[in-house]
Amino acid sequence: MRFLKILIPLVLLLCCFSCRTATSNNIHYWMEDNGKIKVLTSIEMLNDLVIAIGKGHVDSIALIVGNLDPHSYELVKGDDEKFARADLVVCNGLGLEHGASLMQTINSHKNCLLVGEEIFNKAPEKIIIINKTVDPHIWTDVSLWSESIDFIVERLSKLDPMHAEEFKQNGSLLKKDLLDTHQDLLNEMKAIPSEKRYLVTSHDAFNYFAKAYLSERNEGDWHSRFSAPEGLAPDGQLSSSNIKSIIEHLKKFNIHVLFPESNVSQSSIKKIIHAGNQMGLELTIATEPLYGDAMIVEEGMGGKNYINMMKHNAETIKKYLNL
Amino acid sequence: MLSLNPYWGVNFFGFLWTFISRIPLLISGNCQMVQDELQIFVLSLMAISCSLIGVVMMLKKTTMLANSLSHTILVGIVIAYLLSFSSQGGFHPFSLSIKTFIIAALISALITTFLSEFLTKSLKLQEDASIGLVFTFLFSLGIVAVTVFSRNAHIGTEVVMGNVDALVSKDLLWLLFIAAVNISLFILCYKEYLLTTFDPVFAKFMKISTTFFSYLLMLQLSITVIGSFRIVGVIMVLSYIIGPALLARLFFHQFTKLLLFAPLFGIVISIIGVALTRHFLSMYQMPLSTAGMCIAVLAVSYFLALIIKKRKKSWQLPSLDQQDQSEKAL
Amino acid sequence: MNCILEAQDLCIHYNKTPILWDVSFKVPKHHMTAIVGPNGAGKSTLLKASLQIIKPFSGSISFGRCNSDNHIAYVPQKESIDWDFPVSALDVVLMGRYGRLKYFQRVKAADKEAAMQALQQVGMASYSSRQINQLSGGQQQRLFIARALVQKPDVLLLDEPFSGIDMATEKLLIELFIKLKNEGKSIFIVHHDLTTLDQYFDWVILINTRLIGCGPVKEVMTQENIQKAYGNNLSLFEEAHHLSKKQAEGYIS
Amino acid sequence: MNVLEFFTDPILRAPTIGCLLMGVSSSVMGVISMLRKRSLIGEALSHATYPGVVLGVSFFGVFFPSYQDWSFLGVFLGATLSSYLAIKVIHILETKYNVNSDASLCFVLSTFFGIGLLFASHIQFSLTFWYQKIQVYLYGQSATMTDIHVIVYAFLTSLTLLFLIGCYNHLKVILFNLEYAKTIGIKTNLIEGISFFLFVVSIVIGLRSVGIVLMSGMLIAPAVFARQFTERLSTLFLLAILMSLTSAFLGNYFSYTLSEKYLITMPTGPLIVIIGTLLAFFALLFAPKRGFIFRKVRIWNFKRKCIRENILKSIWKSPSQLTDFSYLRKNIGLSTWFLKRHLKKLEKEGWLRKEKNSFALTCDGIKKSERIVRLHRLWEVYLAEHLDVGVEKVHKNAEEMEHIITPELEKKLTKLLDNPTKDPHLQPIPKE
Repeated sequence: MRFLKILIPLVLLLCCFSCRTATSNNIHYWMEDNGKIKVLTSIEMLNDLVIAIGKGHVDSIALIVGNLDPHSYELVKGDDEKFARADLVVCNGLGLEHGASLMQTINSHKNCLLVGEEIFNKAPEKIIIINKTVDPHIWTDVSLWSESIDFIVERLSKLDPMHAEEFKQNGSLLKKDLLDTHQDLLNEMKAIPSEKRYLVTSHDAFNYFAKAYLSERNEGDWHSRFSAPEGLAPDGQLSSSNIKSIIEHLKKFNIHVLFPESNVSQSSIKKIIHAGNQMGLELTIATEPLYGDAMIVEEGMGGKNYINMMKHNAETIKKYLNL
Repeated sequence: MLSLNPYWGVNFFGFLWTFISRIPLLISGNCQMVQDELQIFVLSLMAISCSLIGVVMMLKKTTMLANSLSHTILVGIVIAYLLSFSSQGGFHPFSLSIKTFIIAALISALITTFLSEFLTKSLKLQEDASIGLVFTFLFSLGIVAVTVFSRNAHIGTEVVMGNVDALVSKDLLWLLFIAAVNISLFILCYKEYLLTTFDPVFAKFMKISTTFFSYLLMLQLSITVIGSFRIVGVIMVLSYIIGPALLARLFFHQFTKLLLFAPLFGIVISIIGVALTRHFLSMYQMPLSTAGMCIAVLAVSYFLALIIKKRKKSWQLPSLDQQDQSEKAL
Repeated sequence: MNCILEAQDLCIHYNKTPILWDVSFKVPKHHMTAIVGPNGAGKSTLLKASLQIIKPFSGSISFGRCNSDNHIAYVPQKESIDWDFPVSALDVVLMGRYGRLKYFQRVKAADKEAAMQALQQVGMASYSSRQINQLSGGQQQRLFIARALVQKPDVLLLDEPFSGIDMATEKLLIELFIKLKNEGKSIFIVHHDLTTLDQYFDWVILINTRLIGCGPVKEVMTQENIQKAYGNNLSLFEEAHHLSKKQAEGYIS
Repeated sequence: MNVLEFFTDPILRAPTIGCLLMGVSSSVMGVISMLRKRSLIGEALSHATYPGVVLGVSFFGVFFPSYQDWSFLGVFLGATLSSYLAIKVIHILETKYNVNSDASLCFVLSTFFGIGLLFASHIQFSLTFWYQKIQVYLYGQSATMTDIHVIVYAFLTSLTLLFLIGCYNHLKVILFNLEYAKTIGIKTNLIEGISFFLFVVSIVIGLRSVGIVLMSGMLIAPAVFARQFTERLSTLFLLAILMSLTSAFLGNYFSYTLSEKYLITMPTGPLIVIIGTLLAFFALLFAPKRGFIFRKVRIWNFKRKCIRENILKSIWKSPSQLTDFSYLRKNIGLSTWFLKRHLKKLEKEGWLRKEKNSFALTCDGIKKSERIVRLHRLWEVYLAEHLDVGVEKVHKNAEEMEHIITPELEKKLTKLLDNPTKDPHLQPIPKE
């Protein structure tokens, strides 16, 4: 008898705010069955490529949205439905999505494409390895990123042979766009005098960018062109010696600007600037953040978001490094 | 056609209704278990084994040991996970087979119990101070090992908080096994547990060795923590151990009734928790953590139970000095 | 006769179970009074109520004129203390003087002098720098009494000072109490050993949740009163009291 | 990298001083909670700060998105509020509802952390940028502390020290005997309230450098270390503060030098806790008076002394002047090798003379064994007369006590029994 006395108020409390009706959003739209191929991509940049290639025949959404950090993303309520519903799952691989639960679901999916690993199998020398761990941020080098288009086209045509020809066309068009952007970036970056072309951000996302755009033509050691305190995964434990090495790097190449990132906490950069200024090197922080792992997505841009992102990054870098 | 998850876009009552209507189908086996149902079954199985142990530990007043054990078991597992990760190398750290988890956890559980026993018995240190020292020491060793060995495989929230949304049917089997072990142990040596908890001196007199049963309890606790650490995380296991036991304690005063109703409360709370998370997801597009929601439901129901009982004292009659102590608070 | 301690239909409940039930009495000054009764009769509760540590449910109990703190000294039960606490014997006695200290104020030489004198009085002068966990039961009890004496009290309240100490210390304590009584102090002692009652005390309060008798030892400690306090013909009251406790805790619906 | 630079170098200055301040406040509060026998309350409160941290940061994220560096104030307020609430809940659970203190600690610990996780999982999606800041507080990140943190922590630690020095005496009485404190007119509620608040403050100071999970280690280790060395409350506080200062500094020092030398990142928080606990273990084992090893050594020495004295006694009692080895071997249950060693030692110390395979007492040897026998028989008389113990049972107890009785006790015994000449077995008692 007493047991019921506690259950009734509990249920009353719950139902008073539980009888609202469902609201629709794009996930609902993606869930419905409309004959199109359902593609689930891990990061927004991949989503851009798939939309650009698939155009009208493919419904594609990204799992890790907004400023979320892909390294430490874990599955959340509702993600498993997306995986169940998706006909094709496209991920970056190379250890980017290495949350334990995420990794397991990706591996166990029936039709899964790991772009980074396909590139690695085809051309291992292009992939950068930093103290025994592979750097997964391949999208910061546009030319390397464009190589992933062929794999996506091939997988999509296998799923929907009818539009295979169309996919191939869109793919080659997109590839041309990307290579043009790559060329523009190269020219812009070359415009910056070589002794100023050094980039420091909060976490190791721009190695490929430095290797592709910031290093001299045949400069062996391009590593010095880029460095960051927090290593590959942003929330790894930080120690004062990382900060010290960055400050020495800044002193050696007399760099005056540090670039924050949109999805990584700026405490380490602020500390470097704070300590650096007290040691006499005038350091400033760039007001606009760079977009390393996260990307701003405007609706209906259809594949142009990635190009805008890279262009935006290039402009910000040019603007601040040229001061 | 791909069977869409029946619980998609369902509100709280809809969830309960579909869940009840699907149970006969599930039993008769002609429909595949969906993620939400898997969560409910896994959480309730875990609630059963956790609250059974919770009742005994609460009565033996050693719940803080459960907290320290769960922390150090986490360290054992993390180090085992790391050894395999670094030795395997590459970028695909496969998840460890359950066997290595058990061995690592049992070793760390034994180390903790032995170390805190040594500290209290021979070094004459207070009980809770020694527990506190041991588990913070081992935990910080674990963190240092993690950050030194693999700079980037950060512990992440998953290891500490678990992830109830990433369950595999294999977990269900493993938890079924743990729940079976716990229930059978409690049925088999019910009177020994009752005696060693209630009056250890009398138990010694009856030739029932209290140390054996306390180590058996530790063993049970370690296995349960391993099973549920992936689901609810280390710190949440503690609330599943102590929560239902305290809730049952408010209403029931016999040991048997406690052992019966604590798991029942645990199951009810898990069902409500999962239903609520599904409700929030479909209504407000807010993907909340199911573990956190279950514990919030537990806290709310405990709070309500306290109000309903209107400050009646719980069962034990206060001995004289305890009476003075509580008078002081008047 | 001017009284030192007065209670008017004092009633103390702990969570609806009565511990003291309309107790009223008067105790004259300069007497050695024993508070006697079976276990759980509310002896210590009466003492604590008089010290205002516990708020009574109804009625009142007070020391009348000299109610300000520094005139009343309290000696708690030895068992309620963690004797492994890192202080020396002198520190414990000095605690008696902390009531008058303001914040940031250091203990003055006069206080130390008074503390040594109090230790002298209880015969513990040689143990002043000894660590309290090295003292025996009797020595710890004498230490607490020295701490009370340092407050220069007019009224002394002791909670079971004779439990768990050896014969020699008990004899010494009694001589001390009689000396203090002759100096004009009134002493209240919670006592449980009926045999030594008439030699040591001249006034007695006999209670068992209800007041059975309060007056000179000879008058109160009659066979009939003792039977009433400790005997079993209180069973009816006991039964009702027990039932009310069960009801209060919700066993019986 | 010499020691001074840790305080001047702009990179290392803030974390080192921040950790030192955390050390001071957490050790003071750790000692108080240990004397109250509630060492694990720190564990419950540090976990209870998690919801406060999450709400504090999200409050800043929603209302003051631009003031990023001041977000730690939000964390500070949130954490203080939520752990103060936790103390109140624990207190109510224990006093009003009679829940066992251990269970209430665990319950508060896990429920608060669970609710915190619930908020965090929501914040992760809505205010992702701020979510990163919360993760820092789980395991602590002292490397990114800046001077603002140090100033605020310095102010708070000075508050704690002011409180300690201010009502040191009042605190001593409250910790020793709360009821008595009430009777001598100390405002106990006020002081207890302040000490609860400062306890919460010391935890919040430590969050940034050691993190939520390891905070309780920093509270317990200094108190345990100091308790082993002193019996005075004042030196207890001083030693605890000193120890936590050293462990905080060493933690920073090694974390920096090790990461520098081996190019790995050694986190500072966990290292501080490890060093602190190792010092505490060291104190538990090797403290002069209370240390485990020294106690064992003293016990061993005492055993050896008893065996030696038994040997001398049995030689003194033996019928012939020269007692041979086999008689001793039979009389004292020791292996021949041990017996030989003891005899050689006694000989070296001049208690007995060795004459080809048999032994005789020197004159001091005789005096010493006479004294032992005297103590033995005195104790037997005392047991028989005063405690009316059966004559046959007396010997066994006297066998132990003869090694323990000190000269003053012997004087008291002789006075009490007015210098008896015969023991209960009617054997003569050797004179003074």
